[in-house]
This record gives sequence, C-alpha cells and structure tokens, in this order.
Amino acid sequence: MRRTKRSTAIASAFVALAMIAAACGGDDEAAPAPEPTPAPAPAPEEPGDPIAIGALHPLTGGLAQDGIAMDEAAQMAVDDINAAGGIKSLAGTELTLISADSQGSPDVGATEAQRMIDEGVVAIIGAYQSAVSINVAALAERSGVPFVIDVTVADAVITDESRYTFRIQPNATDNGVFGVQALVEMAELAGVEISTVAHLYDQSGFGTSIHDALAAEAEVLGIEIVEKITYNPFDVSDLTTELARVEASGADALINTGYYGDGVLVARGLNEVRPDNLKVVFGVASGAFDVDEFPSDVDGAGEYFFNSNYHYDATSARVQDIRARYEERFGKPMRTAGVLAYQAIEVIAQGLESAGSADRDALRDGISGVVIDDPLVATSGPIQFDESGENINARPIVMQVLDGNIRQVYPVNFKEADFVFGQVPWRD
Amino acid sequence: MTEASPGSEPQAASNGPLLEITNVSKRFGGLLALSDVSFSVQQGTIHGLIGPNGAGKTTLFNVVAGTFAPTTGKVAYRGADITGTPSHRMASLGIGRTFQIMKPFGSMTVHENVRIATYGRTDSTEEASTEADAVIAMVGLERWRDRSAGELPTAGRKRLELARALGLAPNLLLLDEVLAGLVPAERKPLIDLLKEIRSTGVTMLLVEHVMQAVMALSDEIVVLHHGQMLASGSPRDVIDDPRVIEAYLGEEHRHAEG
Amino acid sequence: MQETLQRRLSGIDVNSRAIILIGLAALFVPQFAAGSNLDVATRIVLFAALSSAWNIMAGYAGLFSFGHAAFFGIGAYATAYLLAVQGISPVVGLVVGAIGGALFGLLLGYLTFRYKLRGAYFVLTTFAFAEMLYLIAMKFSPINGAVGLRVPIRREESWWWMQFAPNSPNYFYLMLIYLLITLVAINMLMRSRTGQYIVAVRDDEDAASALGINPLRSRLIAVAWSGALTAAGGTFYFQYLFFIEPPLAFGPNISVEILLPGVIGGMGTFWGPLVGSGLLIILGELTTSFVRQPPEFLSFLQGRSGLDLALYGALLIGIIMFLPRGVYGTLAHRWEVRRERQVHRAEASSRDGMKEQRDD
Amino acid sequence: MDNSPNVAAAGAADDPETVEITDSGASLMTDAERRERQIRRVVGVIVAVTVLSLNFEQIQLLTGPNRSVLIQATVTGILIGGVYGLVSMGLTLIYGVLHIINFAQGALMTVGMYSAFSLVSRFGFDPYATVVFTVAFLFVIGAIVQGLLLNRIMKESLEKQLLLTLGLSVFLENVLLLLFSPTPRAVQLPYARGSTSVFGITVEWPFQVFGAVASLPRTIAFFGAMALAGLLFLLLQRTSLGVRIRSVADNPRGAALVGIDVQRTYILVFGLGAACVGAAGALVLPFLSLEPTTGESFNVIAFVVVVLGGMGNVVGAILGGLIIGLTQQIGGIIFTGQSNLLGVFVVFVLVLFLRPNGLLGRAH
Repeated sequence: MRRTKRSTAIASAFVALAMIAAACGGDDEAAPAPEPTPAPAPAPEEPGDPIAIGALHPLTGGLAQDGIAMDEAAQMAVDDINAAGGIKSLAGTELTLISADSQGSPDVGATEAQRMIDEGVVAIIGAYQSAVSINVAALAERSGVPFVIDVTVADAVITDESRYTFRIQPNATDNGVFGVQALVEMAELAGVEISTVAHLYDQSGFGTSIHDALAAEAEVLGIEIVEKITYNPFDVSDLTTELARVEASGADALINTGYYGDGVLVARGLNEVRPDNLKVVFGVASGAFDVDEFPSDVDGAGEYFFNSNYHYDATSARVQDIRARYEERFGKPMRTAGVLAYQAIEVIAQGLESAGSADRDALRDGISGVVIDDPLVATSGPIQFDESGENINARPIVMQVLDGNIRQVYPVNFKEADFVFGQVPWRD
Repeated sequence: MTEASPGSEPQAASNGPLLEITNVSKRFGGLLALSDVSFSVQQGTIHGLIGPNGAGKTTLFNVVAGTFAPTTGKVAYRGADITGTPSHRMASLGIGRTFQIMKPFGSMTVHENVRIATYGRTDSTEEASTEADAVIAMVGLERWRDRSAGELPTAGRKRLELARALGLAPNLLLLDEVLAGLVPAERKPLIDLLKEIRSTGVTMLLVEHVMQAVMALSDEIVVLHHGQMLASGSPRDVIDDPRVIEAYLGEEHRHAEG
Repeated sequence: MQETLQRRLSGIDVNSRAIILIGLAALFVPQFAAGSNLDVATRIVLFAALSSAWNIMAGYAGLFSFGHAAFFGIGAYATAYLLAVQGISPVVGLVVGAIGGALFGLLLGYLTFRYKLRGAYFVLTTFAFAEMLYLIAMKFSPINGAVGLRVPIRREESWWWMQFAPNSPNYFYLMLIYLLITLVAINMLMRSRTGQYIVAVRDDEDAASALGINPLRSRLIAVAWSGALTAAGGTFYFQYLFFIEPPLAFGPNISVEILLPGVIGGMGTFWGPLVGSGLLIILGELTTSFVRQPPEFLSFLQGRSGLDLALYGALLIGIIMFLPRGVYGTLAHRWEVRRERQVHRAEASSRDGMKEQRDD
Repeated sequence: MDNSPNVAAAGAADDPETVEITDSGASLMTDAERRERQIRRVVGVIVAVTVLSLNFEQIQLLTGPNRSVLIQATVTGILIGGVYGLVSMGLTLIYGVLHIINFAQGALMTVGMYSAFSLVSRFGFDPYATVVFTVAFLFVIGAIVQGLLLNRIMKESLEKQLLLTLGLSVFLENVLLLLFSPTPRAVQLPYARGSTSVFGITVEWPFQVFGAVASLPRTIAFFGAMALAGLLFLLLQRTSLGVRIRSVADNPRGAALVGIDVQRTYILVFGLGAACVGAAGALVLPFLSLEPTTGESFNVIAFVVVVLGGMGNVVGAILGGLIIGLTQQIGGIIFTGQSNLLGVFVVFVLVLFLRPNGLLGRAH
C-alpha cells in the first residue's frame, strides 16, 4: 500500500517506453527534429507519468525505527505534493516514491541505490548511516543522480568536488562549532562563567568528528577542554568511572555526544556521582537529550539538560500541521529524522519546479538554485545550497529538558520557553 | 621436507649399535615414569619391549620416537645424539613409527595416505605414487587402494599404519602394539609380514602386549617394570628369568602358552 | 588439432577445467544482468573468493578462523592508506595488502602453534586478534581513525586506479579476476605436495609428523596463503565500496560474512564457498524483496523490521541441522558414497568371475 | 624398593588420554620449567606494559587529588564485574559440560531483559520480582534449544555448534526487533534514591564509599549475582543433580554407562546456562536502557571472562568477571585515549597464550 509495487513500476515503465516510442516514431517520421534550441523546453500542457524519487533508509536492523519513520514521512510528503496539484511547471505531473532498504549496510545500500537508478528515479534521498551515505554519494556523483541527504552528519559525505550531493542538516563540523558557540553565548546571557569543559563522547566517526570541530572552536573561544573521554556506545553499560573523571577534572560544564542508551547512562550516572563542579550538562548532537521519552526514562535525572542539535522547528505552524497529520496517519509522534525526510522531498520537488524538467542534470541545477523560505527544520535562514551542496544556513538549535518536557530555548527566534542555565538536577 | 633416503647417508659407526638408549629417565610432574633405562638395538634385529600395564613401555617408546624429551639420559641413533629431536625430523633420519591408536588421514584414500610418506623420498609425484603402490602391495591392501582410509576395518588400519611407516623406507621401525586389538586369525599374517620386512634389513623396536608374537619375532627382549629395566636378553633368557616370571609373565605366559 | 586440444585438456584436472568453464561463462554475465543485478553478481563473486580464501585455513588446514576480518581489514586499509593518503595506485595496495595479510597470518599461525591453541581456543584467538585490530584502527590517526577513508573519485576510467563508471561491468570483471586467481591458486596449492601435507596435518598432526612433515611449516603456508588472498579481497572491496571505516574493515560482521558461504556451501570442499556465496546472497535478496512486497495474505509483515534477518537466522540453523556438511558438501558426499558403492559392487562382481567387465 | 607413585606415574604415561596432555611435540622443556618461564613472562609483560603506559601525568592521577577516580573505577569495576561473572557463569557451564561456545548467550540475556521489561511495564511488577520468572522462562527456552536443536548435532564439530548458536542469536534478536521494535526502553526503580535499613544500619542511596558512589540497582545486581553464583556452586557441588552434571562433564560415555541420561543432562545444563543470563537480564534492567542488541554487548566480555576463569569453571567465571570489570575500568583510566576494551583484549590474548586453562583451570 505504502510503497509502489515493483511490478507496477516496471509495468508503468514499459507503458512509458511504449508511449515514448510511439511519440518519437510519429515525430521523427513526420518532421526530423530541428537543430537543438538552447532555450528551456516549454512546460508540457499535459501531466506526464509520475516522476519517481528514491528513498533509501535502514528499514531493517537496529536503526530501523528511524529508517521506517523517515520512509513514511517521505511518502507523506509525496502525497501532500500530489494532493496540492503535483509539479506545476510540469503541468501537474505527480510524484511517486520508490522505497529501498539499505539494511544499514553500505554494499546493500549501493545495490539498492543502483536498483532505484535503474528503475528511473530522478533523485534519491537518504541514507541515515554515514557509511551508507558516503557510498551512495559516491555512486550518485558518478552516475549523475542528485542525492539529497536527509540525515547523516559525517563531513566526508560531501567533498569539494561534490556536484550532485546536497545536505539540509548541519554537518558534524557545524554541529560541533555551533554547539560550543551556543554554550558560550547562553552562558554569557545567563551571566554564568564557563571556562573549562569536559567532553564525553562516542568513539566512532560520529563522536570523533564532532569532538575535533568542537575542540578547535573551543580553543578559538578561549574555553579549555580539561578532559576528553571516549566510550563505545554499543557495549557500554556503566559510565560512573568516566563521570568521576569529569568530576575530578573540575570542569564547569559537561558536553556529551552520543546515542540514546549511553545518554541515559550519563543522566543516571550523574545523579549518582553528583559532581559538585558541574554547572551545566550540555549535549552536542546527543541522541538522547532531546528525545521525548528521555525525561521519563531517566525519571527526572535529565532535568535542565541542554542539547544542541539539528531539530525540526516546533514553532512553525507548518511543522505543527505536518506532525499532527503524521501522528494521525501513522499513530506515533514524528521525530526530527522524519521531518528531515519530508523536507528532502520538498527540496527535490522545488528543484523539479524550477528545472521544469525531470532530467537528472536539469534537476541538479534546479536543486542547487533552490531557496526554501519556510524550512521545516530550524535554520538561520532559507535553505540554500553552496557550491558543494551544503545548506549554508544549516544550524543546530538548543533544546532543554524543562519540567520533563523537551523545549526549544535558543536562539530566541525558535524559543518555546526561557532556558534555565547553571542548574543541574542533583542540586536543588 | 624430508631429506634424501636413509640409505644414502654415510654409515657412521657402522659396527656400533643402530640405536642406543643410555640412562633414560622421564618424570611427569612428581611421578617418575622411567628410571635409568639403558639398552641398545643392533642393526637388522627385532627388539621387543614388554612389561605389564603401566610399566613405562609407551613412555619409553615416545621418548625414542621424539614425541617428548627424556628428563635425563640420551638416545643415540647411528652414534649420533637424537635426544628430543622433533618427531618430523625422525622420519628424515630413517626412523618410522606406528601409533597404538591408529591415526589414518581419514579424508584420504589408502593410496594417498601412503603417498604422503613416499613423497619424502622423491621429487616426482609419479614415482611417489609407484612407490606407494609397491608398499600397498607388500602389506596386502591393494583391494583398498582407492577407498577412503576412514572406512578400513581395524586389521586394515593396522596394515595402513605399517604401510605408511614403510613408505618412508625406514632403517629403523618403531612399532607400537601393532598386534593389539586383532583376533588371532588376523595376527598370523601380520607376523609373517613383519618377518618379511625384517628380511629386507629393517631394524625394529617392538612394543607389544601379545607375548606369543614377541617371542616368535624378537631377537632381543627388554622387560620393563615400574619404569625400570627388569631384564634383557634373548627370548629364552628372559622367559626363564624368575624375576620376570614373578613380576610379569606368570599369569600371562601361562595364558599365552595355554 | 582438436585431438591435441582434447588431450591437452584431459591433462588438466577437473577443477581447472571447471574454473575455465566458469570463467568463460561468467564473461557473459554482464550481458544478462545489468544494474543492481550485476551488483548482486559482483557481491556473489567477491564473497565466493573471500570465503574460498578462508576455506584454505578453516576447511583444508582445519584452523577455523572466526576473525578473518583481520586479514580483510589489513588489505582494505593498506590500499586505502596508500590510495587516499599517499595517492598510490590500488594495484600497489593490493600487493602490499596481500603481503601484510600473509605476514599477519604467519604471526597468528606461529603464535597459535607455539602455544598450542586448538578448537575453541583457536577460534577465540582469531576473534580476539580481529577485535584488537578493530579497536586499534578506531584510534589510529594515520588512517583517519574512526572516521574512515574514501576513494578519491576520478573522472576517467582506469584499470590502474581500479575505478570505472558506476554500473560498468568492469567492476564485475575485476572481482571475477580476483575469484579466478584465488581458485587457481587454491587448486594449485591443494593439489601440490604441500597442499596434501596441509590436509594430512589437519587429519592427524602426530601421524603427519611421524611421516616427516613439519606441522608448523604446513600450517604457516596455509595461513599465509589464506591471509594474503583474503587481504586482496579487502583491496577490491574498498575499490568497489569507495569507503572504509574500522567497523567495515575489522568488524565481527565481516568475519561472519566471510565464513558463512564456506560453511553453508561446505567447508573443505573446493566448490562449497562458491555455492554458498551464490545461495546466501540470492536468498538474502529474495527475503528482502519478499519483506518489501509480501503476498496479499501476509501484507501485515510489510516493512516490519527484523523479519528478514530472523528468517536468515532460521535458515542458518536449518542448514546446519539438516545439511551439516553444507549444501554442496552434502551433495558431493552423497555422490561420493554412491560412487564408492558402485565401485565396491563392481569389484565384488568382478571377483565373482565376470572379469571381462573390467577389461572394458 | 619400588614405590607406588612410580606405578601411578607410569600408568598415567601409558594411558593415551594422559599422554595427549604432556605431548609437547618439539619442546625440550619439562612442564615445570615451562610453567615457570611462562609465569615469569606474564609478570614481565604486565610490569613492562604498566611502566610504559604510566607517564607522569597518570601517576599523578593515581596519587594526587584525583585518587577518587581510581576508587570509583575500582568500585564500579567490582560492581560491574559481578554482573559479568553472572553472565559468564552460564556460558562457562555450557562450555564445561557441552563443549559448545554459545554465541546466543547475549541474545538469550536480551530475551530475559525483554520478558522482565514486559512484566514490569504491563503488570507493574517490581523489577527484582521478575527474576523468578525470567529464570524459569529462560530455563525453558534453553532446554528447548538444547533438546530441539543442539542435542541433534552434539557429534558435529565445535564450529557447527558455534554457528548454530550464531544463527540462533540472529534469530532471537530479530524476533525481538519484530515484537518490540528498536525503540530503547527503560524501567524505573522507584526506591533507587531512598534509604535502606539493614540490621539497624541505614544506608543512603547512592551509597558513598571513600568518595566513590555505588548506586542501589548496581549494588543489588552485584549481590544478586554473588548469591546466584553461590546457589549454582552449591547445586553443582552438593546435590545429586550436580554430581550428575559433573560426571557428564568429565566423561559422558562413562556417565551413560552408569545409567545417567546424558541427553537429558545436556538439556538441563543448557537450561541452567540460559537461566543464568535470565537472572542477569532482570538484574541489569533497572540500570541499562534496553534494545534488541543490548545483550550482545555482553557476549564478547563473557568470552574473555570464561577463558580467564578457565573454561567450565564456575568459580573462575566470577573471579574472571571481577578481574575483567577492574581491567576495563582501571585500564580505561590508564590507557587514556584508547578504548577500555583494548586492555581487556590484551589480557585475553595473554591468558590464551600463557595460561590457556584459565587462572583456576586445570588441564582436562
């Protein structure tokens, strides 16, 4: 139901081929094509066959929950666009989504991306895990198929040579840089002195790249990183010793970068170790501190925790509408990853609008010129891509756990509530 | 892997004994398994090594075969010290052995089993194959040549053990209870085979339980008891030695004769 | 002329003839499989080769490795470092990686022999070595630590740089060459005296030593060949995937992916890993597409995560329970038993006086 | 003149089974010499590694005002080590009797955790009350696995059995994924932050020891693990069932000859091994967040612990668990910048090479 059946896709491709053949045959024989005109092709008057977009996410495996939610959100975006009249510059041509399962594995991901390209998708969104995204990006670059990344922070996905790869969310460097900047700015606003921090982070590529950016920026800002501690989020079952090191370091603030399970361990462990020195616990791209279940899962131990992360803009009326409809349709709340997938489809649709063509190269040019003024994700301005394909206005925003709820608190234009700085749950 | 055939080696100390065991003791942890054993084996003879269960026969056998080194003492072969030589080097010295618990290469045919041994004697695979066939014919396993070694019945496996050791064209053959586990009807042809092998000039050290066979085959016999040498000499001498009769032979001898 | 060819062919053993046939047949695969199907075929060929390399150790030498990711990762990272950091061709990386894999194999082989680690202990040692390399690679900055390395994209196609247009059949041919070289190498090794010594040591180390075989030497040869060929696979995988990071190179999943085709197809058989690789990857594709589009009455299963891997696990259990020699191994064994029985019967009847039958 | 020890020695040497052990191939050393040399080498390596890794800063870390970190690492190491011991106990029992490396041990633990979680979240059970159920439930699952699957391939090679448990682990994890989705779950311990009175002594949680903390759920898990280890030990040493299990472990053929149903004992042992991780699952649930892959992370540690303690040695598993817990925690502060598992693997490899029968193991 949710996905286009493969057989249908193949059948429609055949029908399309037959029609093109018929059309060409007629045209060619009647009048050979004149010399090519450089002017853009005039918009057709009749809607064409649906334009296929590929969605590649981990639909099975450990990260399937987000992957499935992203796939659902992408389908919803396609349905919304179609309901609103399709691609107007193509006479209302509708979109259709081809879904694929990367299984979280790069080689399966590449095979599936190739399959979708074979089936004629004009662009691909995805792919969540960095290893998969890097692989798909390489394929997209070499095949000339636009690839719009919904979620993947690894810097390496986009290089200076990238032409067909686009990313809406902030990359790892931006996450690290803006995260520590936000910490400093908020401390100044609150009049609390933060001069030393401890960084506790996941040892994989994700945590490492964020740490590197964060450490460089901290040096610029005159903040000393007095302790850096790594752990493996997939086998850690206790962080008490690590948190004792944080206490012993005397740091003013603890920055944590990691996933959900370890974020829970951090919150619980802090309430046991109760470091006196810490004025604030601040997540930078933490996978736990801005998740709705987090405050209740740790039973209040996460109160006042901040998290600087890419996030949907909860203050936007459009986001509220989409999230409400998503929840109604799929029976679960829509998280940031889903909103980003929705946004990625919108970017492609916009690209198609301005290209006025379903040709992949034209679409690439279309996407690179896109300006989305009312983004669904919190940014510092419209969604616009630079030469390499990074969104120049991509920014993380800061959320805080307040009274057991996740609230957007900073910057002020995304503010849902006033932040409380200098508080930790184990000190009342 | 193995060096040239033993026949080509200079016959060092050709008038001395082929194998000389001098004051060998072996200790396992706190327990003394062999205590000060000395004897020598002359070229071209069959030397029997007997003793009741737990006398240290297998330990001595393993010391000679290089499976493990003695705690003290020395083993000399053709006058050269070979104490503790790794077992794979023994083969190149011309010493072949069989195992009490038969150890065929179960995934190979009988012919391939033997060819593993004959490979060491030649560079040509074809020659090795021919040699292997000759040995197989000698031990009477032709009919099983291309059958999997794992399928052989016990008597066949004993012959295969022997065939593989013979495949090395050894000077000295160490035989660990080749007759054990066979019914009397199967023993006779094997004893004949061993005699035939001796006639080709191969020296043998025979660890054996089956008295009848040892008596029939051996030129010299060494009796071990509690890890010590109790007696040695010709089968007649040994069998008449009252200590041997008392310590070991008594019952079994009667049993064997009966 | 034809006769000569036939005579020449009959001088080549059965496996070599089959390798030539497979090579010839595979040349046409890109004619029939394009796009993602060619991708699937490429993966089948790659894992068939990797698992064959693993089979030298686990199957022929009886050294069950649960950490072949160590060799694989050494090959992948040798190439990745030389290419992505130093700008040196993967052809050089291939050689360096293979030598590295062989050397690591010698180290592993020596240590496990020296300390007499067998059975469960050997399995756990190989696992531990791969895990240690993984943990070290995660923090080793010259190879970019946890972040990983990627293949610099070139504009032109090149065999020297092992880079082609996406969807180019050359990737398939590259893996095919790797597979064929691996198979020829294994066939030559296992038919040689050394190879038979390796099997003899596997069957019974004591008996083999008593026949003059140095068991350590045999073992080291097997482990070095296995390590070198597996490391070569790491090179090709990196070129094919464009990216490597420690979990992709040294992760325990890689070890399992390398050993499964051999186990499923039949350990210690020449064709087992090939059969297993084809079977596993095709079945994987089928279950994935089944879960993607289940039949009407099972539509509630659509998109449920976990189903395909649960089926995969059940399949693995089933094959081990019912085909303990692996798919190809079991078939080959049945055929062998039947042939032996026929030989036996023929012998019996010939002994009964029907001698003329043998003269045919 | 002759004395009986000699007889025993010679007898042992003539017994082919025993010869296997001392069969040292090429080596010229006696066992005692070799052991001494190995022990010397272990000590040497440990000293060298320690000296090399302790630069000035770290020595300061261990002696200066940061001593509390070391104390915390020790406390945490012991507490988590107890849990490692409990997880490994089941694994070592299964290996000791069945000679199977059970890769599904972690997945079975996750099954235990999810069953405990369901009881807590659906029926409002106290998390610790679920232990009774998870132990029984996992015992049944373990017994079914052995009876239905593993018993039929007991004659196959070690690798086949290992791969079957690997398949089982993939199967179980993904069935859990199907049933519970990958959403991380957690349960609350309502009394985790109160105080407890035992024999008139009131303890405030989390408990403070020399500036280190021990939280209530971890402390309960530790003592629970110790109690269960004690029970298992008594079961093996003091009951007829234990005698039966031990005799099957020592010599299955002999056990069968004296009328012990070996297959049924196998079923029982796998059931017990699974029950151990069932208990472990319930005990760790209050301080871990739960996903279908949670138990898997204990697998690797458990293998290390089992080898360290001696394969098949239940007391060794507890000791090994504590050592690994401490190695991991203290190693983490000594080898800063490296994964704290690296130290664990270094210990693992050293033990494999130099003391493959484990710290408490005997040759078997």
